[in-house]
Amino acid sequence: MEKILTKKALPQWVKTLTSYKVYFPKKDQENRWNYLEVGAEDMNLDFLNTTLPPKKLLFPQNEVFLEFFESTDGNQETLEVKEILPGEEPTVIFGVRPCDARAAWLLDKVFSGDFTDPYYWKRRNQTILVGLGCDTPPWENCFCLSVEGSPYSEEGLDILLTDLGNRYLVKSLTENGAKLIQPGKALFQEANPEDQKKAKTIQAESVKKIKRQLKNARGISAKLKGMFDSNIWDEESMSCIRCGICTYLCPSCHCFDINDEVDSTSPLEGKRVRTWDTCQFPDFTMHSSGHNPRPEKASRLRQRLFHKFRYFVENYDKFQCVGCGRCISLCPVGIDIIKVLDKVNEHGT
Amino acid sequence: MKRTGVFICHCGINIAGTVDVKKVAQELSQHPGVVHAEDYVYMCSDPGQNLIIQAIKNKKLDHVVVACCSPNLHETTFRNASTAAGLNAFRCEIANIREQCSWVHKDKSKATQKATKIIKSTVEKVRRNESLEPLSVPVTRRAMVVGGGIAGIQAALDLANSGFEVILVERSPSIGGHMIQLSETFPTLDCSQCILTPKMVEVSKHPKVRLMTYSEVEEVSGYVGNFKVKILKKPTYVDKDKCNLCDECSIVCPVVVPNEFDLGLTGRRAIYIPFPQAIPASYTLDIKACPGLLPIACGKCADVCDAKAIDYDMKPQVLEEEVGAIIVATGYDLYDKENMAEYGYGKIPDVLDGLQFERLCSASGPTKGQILRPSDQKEPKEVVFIQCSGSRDPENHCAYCSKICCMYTIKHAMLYKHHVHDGQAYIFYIDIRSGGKGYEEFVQRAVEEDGVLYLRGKVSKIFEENGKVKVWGVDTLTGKPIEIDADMVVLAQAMRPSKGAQELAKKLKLALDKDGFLSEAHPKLRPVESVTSGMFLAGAAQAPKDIPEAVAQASGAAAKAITILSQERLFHAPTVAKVFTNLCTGCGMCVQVCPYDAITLKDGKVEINEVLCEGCGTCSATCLRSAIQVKNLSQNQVHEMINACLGG
Amino acid sequence: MAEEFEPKIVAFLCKWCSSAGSDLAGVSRMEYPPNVVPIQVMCSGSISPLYIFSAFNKGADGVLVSGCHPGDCHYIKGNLYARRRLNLVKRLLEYVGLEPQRFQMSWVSAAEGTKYTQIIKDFVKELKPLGPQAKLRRK
Amino acid sequence: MARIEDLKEEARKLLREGKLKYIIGYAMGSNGWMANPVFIKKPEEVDKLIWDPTCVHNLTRFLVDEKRRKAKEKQPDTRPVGIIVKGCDSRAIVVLLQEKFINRNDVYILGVSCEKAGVVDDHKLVKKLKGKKPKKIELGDKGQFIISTDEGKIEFPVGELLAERCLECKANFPVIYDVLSGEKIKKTLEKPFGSLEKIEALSAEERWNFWKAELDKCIRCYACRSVCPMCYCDECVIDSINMAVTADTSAEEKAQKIKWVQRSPEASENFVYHLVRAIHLGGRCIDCGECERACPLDIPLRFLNKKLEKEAQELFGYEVGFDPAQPSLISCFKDDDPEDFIR
Repeated sequence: MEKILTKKALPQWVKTLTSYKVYFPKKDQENRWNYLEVGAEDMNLDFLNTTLPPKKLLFPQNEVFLEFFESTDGNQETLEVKEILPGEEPTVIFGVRPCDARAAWLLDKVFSGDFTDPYYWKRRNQTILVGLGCDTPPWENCFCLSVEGSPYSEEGLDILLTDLGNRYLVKSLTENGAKLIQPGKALFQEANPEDQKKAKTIQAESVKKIKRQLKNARGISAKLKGMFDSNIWDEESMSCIRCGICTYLCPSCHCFDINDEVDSTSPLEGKRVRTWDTCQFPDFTMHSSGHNPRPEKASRLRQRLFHKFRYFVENYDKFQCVGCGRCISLCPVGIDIIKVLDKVNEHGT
Repeated sequence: MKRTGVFICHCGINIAGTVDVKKVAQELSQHPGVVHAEDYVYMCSDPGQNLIIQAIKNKKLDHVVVACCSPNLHETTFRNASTAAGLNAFRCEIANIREQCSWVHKDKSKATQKATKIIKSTVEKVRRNESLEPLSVPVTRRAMVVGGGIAGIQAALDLANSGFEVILVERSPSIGGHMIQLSETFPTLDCSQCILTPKMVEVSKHPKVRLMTYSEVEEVSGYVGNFKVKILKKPTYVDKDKCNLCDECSIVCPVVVPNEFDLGLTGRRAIYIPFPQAIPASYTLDIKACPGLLPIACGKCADVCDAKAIDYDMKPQVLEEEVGAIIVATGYDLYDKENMAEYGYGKIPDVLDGLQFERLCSASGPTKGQILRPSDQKEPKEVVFIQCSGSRDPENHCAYCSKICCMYTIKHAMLYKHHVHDGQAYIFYIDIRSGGKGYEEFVQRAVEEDGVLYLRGKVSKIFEENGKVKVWGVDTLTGKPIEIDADMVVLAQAMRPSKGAQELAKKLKLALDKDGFLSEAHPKLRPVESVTSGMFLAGAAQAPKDIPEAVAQASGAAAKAITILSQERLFHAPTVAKVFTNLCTGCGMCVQVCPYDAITLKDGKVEINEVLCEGCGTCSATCLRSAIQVKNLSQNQVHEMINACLGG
Repeated sequence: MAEEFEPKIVAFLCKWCSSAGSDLAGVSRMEYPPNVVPIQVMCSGSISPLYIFSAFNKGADGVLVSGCHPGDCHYIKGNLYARRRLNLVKRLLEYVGLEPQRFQMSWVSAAEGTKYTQIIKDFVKELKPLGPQAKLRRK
Repeated sequence: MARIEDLKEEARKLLREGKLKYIIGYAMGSNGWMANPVFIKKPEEVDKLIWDPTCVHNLTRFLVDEKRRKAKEKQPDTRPVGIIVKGCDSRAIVVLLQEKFINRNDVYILGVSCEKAGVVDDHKLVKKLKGKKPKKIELGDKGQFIISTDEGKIEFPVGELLAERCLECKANFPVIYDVLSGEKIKKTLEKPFGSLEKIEALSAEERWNFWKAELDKCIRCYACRSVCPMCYCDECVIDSINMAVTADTSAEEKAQKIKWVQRSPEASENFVYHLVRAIHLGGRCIDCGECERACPLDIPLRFLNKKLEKEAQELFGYEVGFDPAQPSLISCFKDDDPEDFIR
């Protein structure tokens, strides 16, 4: 079902969502956007895209699994362990870009399957994603089309908004979406055919505005097969500084590390915490023996691309890349995943 | 899991009075890794130590913490106990809950809490200690004594007589120091030269002693038991073996300069023998005074020397020696009269300082023992002695008491009366400090038998007026102003560290106190050790002293040196720095900060010389990557101690 | 009325001067507040900035570093390196907004039991009004 | 402003003669206007080299990689590496020499002088262009930046677009080099640390709130230390998990490693990380501003490092990165170092 909501009415709608924690993109003084809980004045969606994807709300950078305390009586030591699960906290995120929602949809696959991750799903199930289609690409490096996404893709979203100037075309995609509209339904009108037609044209136009393109994405995973030992990894990674930007800011990267963060060794007290980790850090695959199967940054860049364009495709028949372009725009030394993959296209067989 | 044992001492009520030792023991027994915790009234007692030994054996303890007094007191005791039970000494640590807890707090519950934290943090430290064995190094079994005064001579003799080789370094041409300048000594009034010269001869003839006069220490490196010293031997230009003391050279020498030995009361030639009994008995050519070494410049002395002892081509030599211990006995100098504005800046000829007056009294002195005033060689009838001249005067001069002035001034007054029976001696004093065997009696004797007149007060002004030295002062007892037309004034000048002592201290890395005297390691318990191990102090170099004290300290220093020299090998604390080579990037910052040059850079990584390292840890705080740390006080250990201190 | 706030203080004392000085305070039976837990190190020169950050991170309300007076350092000059290093640490901590009173450094000789006592008294007095240090403490 | 053409000929010659292993320089990035690091191995590639106000990177960072690479090689190629450095970058080389991390003959320094200008600050640029996309930035001869966009050329006075650190630059031409392009124009700074004033003026509480807000943003991607040429440690002290282990690292050595900081990006941990980094850069940071530029969340890290640079200068008269022979800030002292803060 498609409805119309005037931009003026948006804050009023949000006010009806009393039982939810509501996030909107907010701009800081350096023009960077970030999803925050905001006041009515900031409840608008005229934004580009956030530096940190909404991933941070579904798969937070640190997640406490459990807490432990040791108590000792003479030689008798007992270790108490308390599991911590995310609390009940229905959440709505407004202004999720389709690519980022698509990434969430990919994460769903990662955190389910043989093993279902209770921490992720607890959050995922109570979070509603209200998407905003991209009439113009938020970054100059957007390339969602090349990786089977689009400025108006719907995967992972509960609601998709299309900006019609002073109004939004509101398309509810899931039950959750419908549920969200309920409390403020008075504010919505039925969408008429002109509105839908206008939306169609806007969406068609937007596709043309995307400048960057990755050629032959599907072909790449086959080509990568033969390129494990290629020297292009050395060349392309020469300028890599082994920081975590490309992966930490990636909406679909999901590698993590689990540490016991000990607050006191005696009596033993601390938490077991999951934190983001990245294949770009030198210690990512460090063995306790000191051996590191990915000793230098070439192998780390290779791993990043292999994971996104080969292993993930083999496992899920999807790219683990949604073409948001963050890793290109934010890399301090301008490493460009599209350029690297073009090279793969050239060299690969 | 480590098996740590904790032993809490009551120290009678010293600890138990403010710390609930039972509760502490209870708490500690709950502490992870602690398998035994008990308290006892006196842990340092034999039964106490046995408790520890038994517990180590029965409970198979691998680490021990004794909570008691300061580690400075009983660390050794308890480490020995641990070793007796088969535990490495470094697996025992002391938690100081007396000096730093029970003695400084009143609130029992809070003191108990704090004691618990101190002990817990010590437990966390000790359980991370590694077993270490002391490092040992061979000892060079010879000593160097710097300074050839009475203290240096005594120390050298004691060492030599104990069978150790000694190098005695004296910067002036003869040994003897200031004592050889004195006429008589208090309180016995026996002749200074008569008692000193035999010792000078003994030391010079001693087979184990190598006398190096007219020499100075250039450089000292190395460490206790293994010092390397460079000694500069200045040329005397006279071959002392050839010289037959005929004195012809000095007779023909055209240059006359003030005679140091007589403190300028007489002159000497450029080529001279400091005094008749000088040792070595030989002439020295004072190059600063000599018109020039080339025969064309002068050369008279060489011409008249039948013994052909004079050698203008003699060059300075630098000798390198290895010694195991060093005794510093560089003595004192008197505070210059020139500093005494109120006493005429030392410009008035008949205002003398103590040492000059000694020379006047001395039979070998300029006046052959008669007391005559320098200005007109007349016998002074009224002599004023002024004590504390430059001493005990923080505003203008030296803050400290020079200690010996009271006594020698009395002696001077007495000697004066013995020479000039109808003369009058006045002594201005602040108060009389006559602590010492027979000293007080000596003072009484001066007053009763020799009618020395004591005036309590300070002299405000001294000036010359028609052939007299006018002395203005106040008698602070009567409050009356005093005016004396004296014939001579003798100033008991303050004692200062001898000139050049400071430079020497730098070369030896010795610390100086605020007055420039050499610092002892501990004012009470280690009065003859210096702060640098293997170096000892004797005589007035450390503080003003009279002869018996200087001699006593010299013997003490010798004995201390012998404790090192008598060893085959020396043992060095093994808690030294260690390098984590794989983290070291070879930036060399640690090399720069190490006070002992114990770290060296070798192909991109640093190395420790464990014998030179004193374990101060400055390197580890400097290293940006924690690649260098001190054994048994690693950053990890401190980290855990911090944790324990703040826990609860 | 709630119990008065008692600041937790970690004091790094060099073995040769300051720890000895604090021993002297004990021997002379001087009294000072029990808020300070001493950690004896060999030399103030061995105090890494990490120790200070870590102490605050672990919940110290105040940190004291005490060493020998310049010229008295048992290791000749360790305290002079400390003086420079810790000056920077102090400035940095103040710059990020930690109250200046929370990090202190002192010279206490083996003979200055009285001075040590006074320093602890003052330190505790100055910290009480500030309340607990929550800025760098790990919750 | 230096002209890259001056250097290209030299570069070609050196590569042709095989005198250099490769040259680290700047080339046009794939986004079409901003310079990026490039590694030139063949003489024919030299034409890629550019030099314009977007050459912000401090390339000396890559000397660290080079050293690591060399360490791994069986028969290391010991030829020097050519590197293009601005004034600030050259001071980084001085510090690396001072800390014996590299030898002078490991590098062939192609210096470029910023003369009266410097590099642009991309944030300032974005604000100025209000949505217009830059295509190219040049330095005009009237001390202005000329920015070409689709909508034509726009000019701004240099001062309005210069990176903050360039406004407080202490060396606008290389202090050490083998060849130099551009003039050595000394410029005087009346306020070398002016940018700090607005923070220093704040009360302790306000300063705390400022830094709290900034460091709360930190996601510990470590771009700041990764991009920093001074953060060349094989392992950072705050990473206790990846002890630079070797086959012969004993368990005890591994155990010696401490978790000074937990991995969770909580305020307290972020503070300790950034404090440790700041203090470790004291007397070493040469204010190339890379940490701040690289930070994806715009934490003003420069203000931390600049502060210590200021203290080093005002307290100890210590100037960073001009004399390879001087001892490091914390491995020396003066007898009269201030001690007013000591009781």
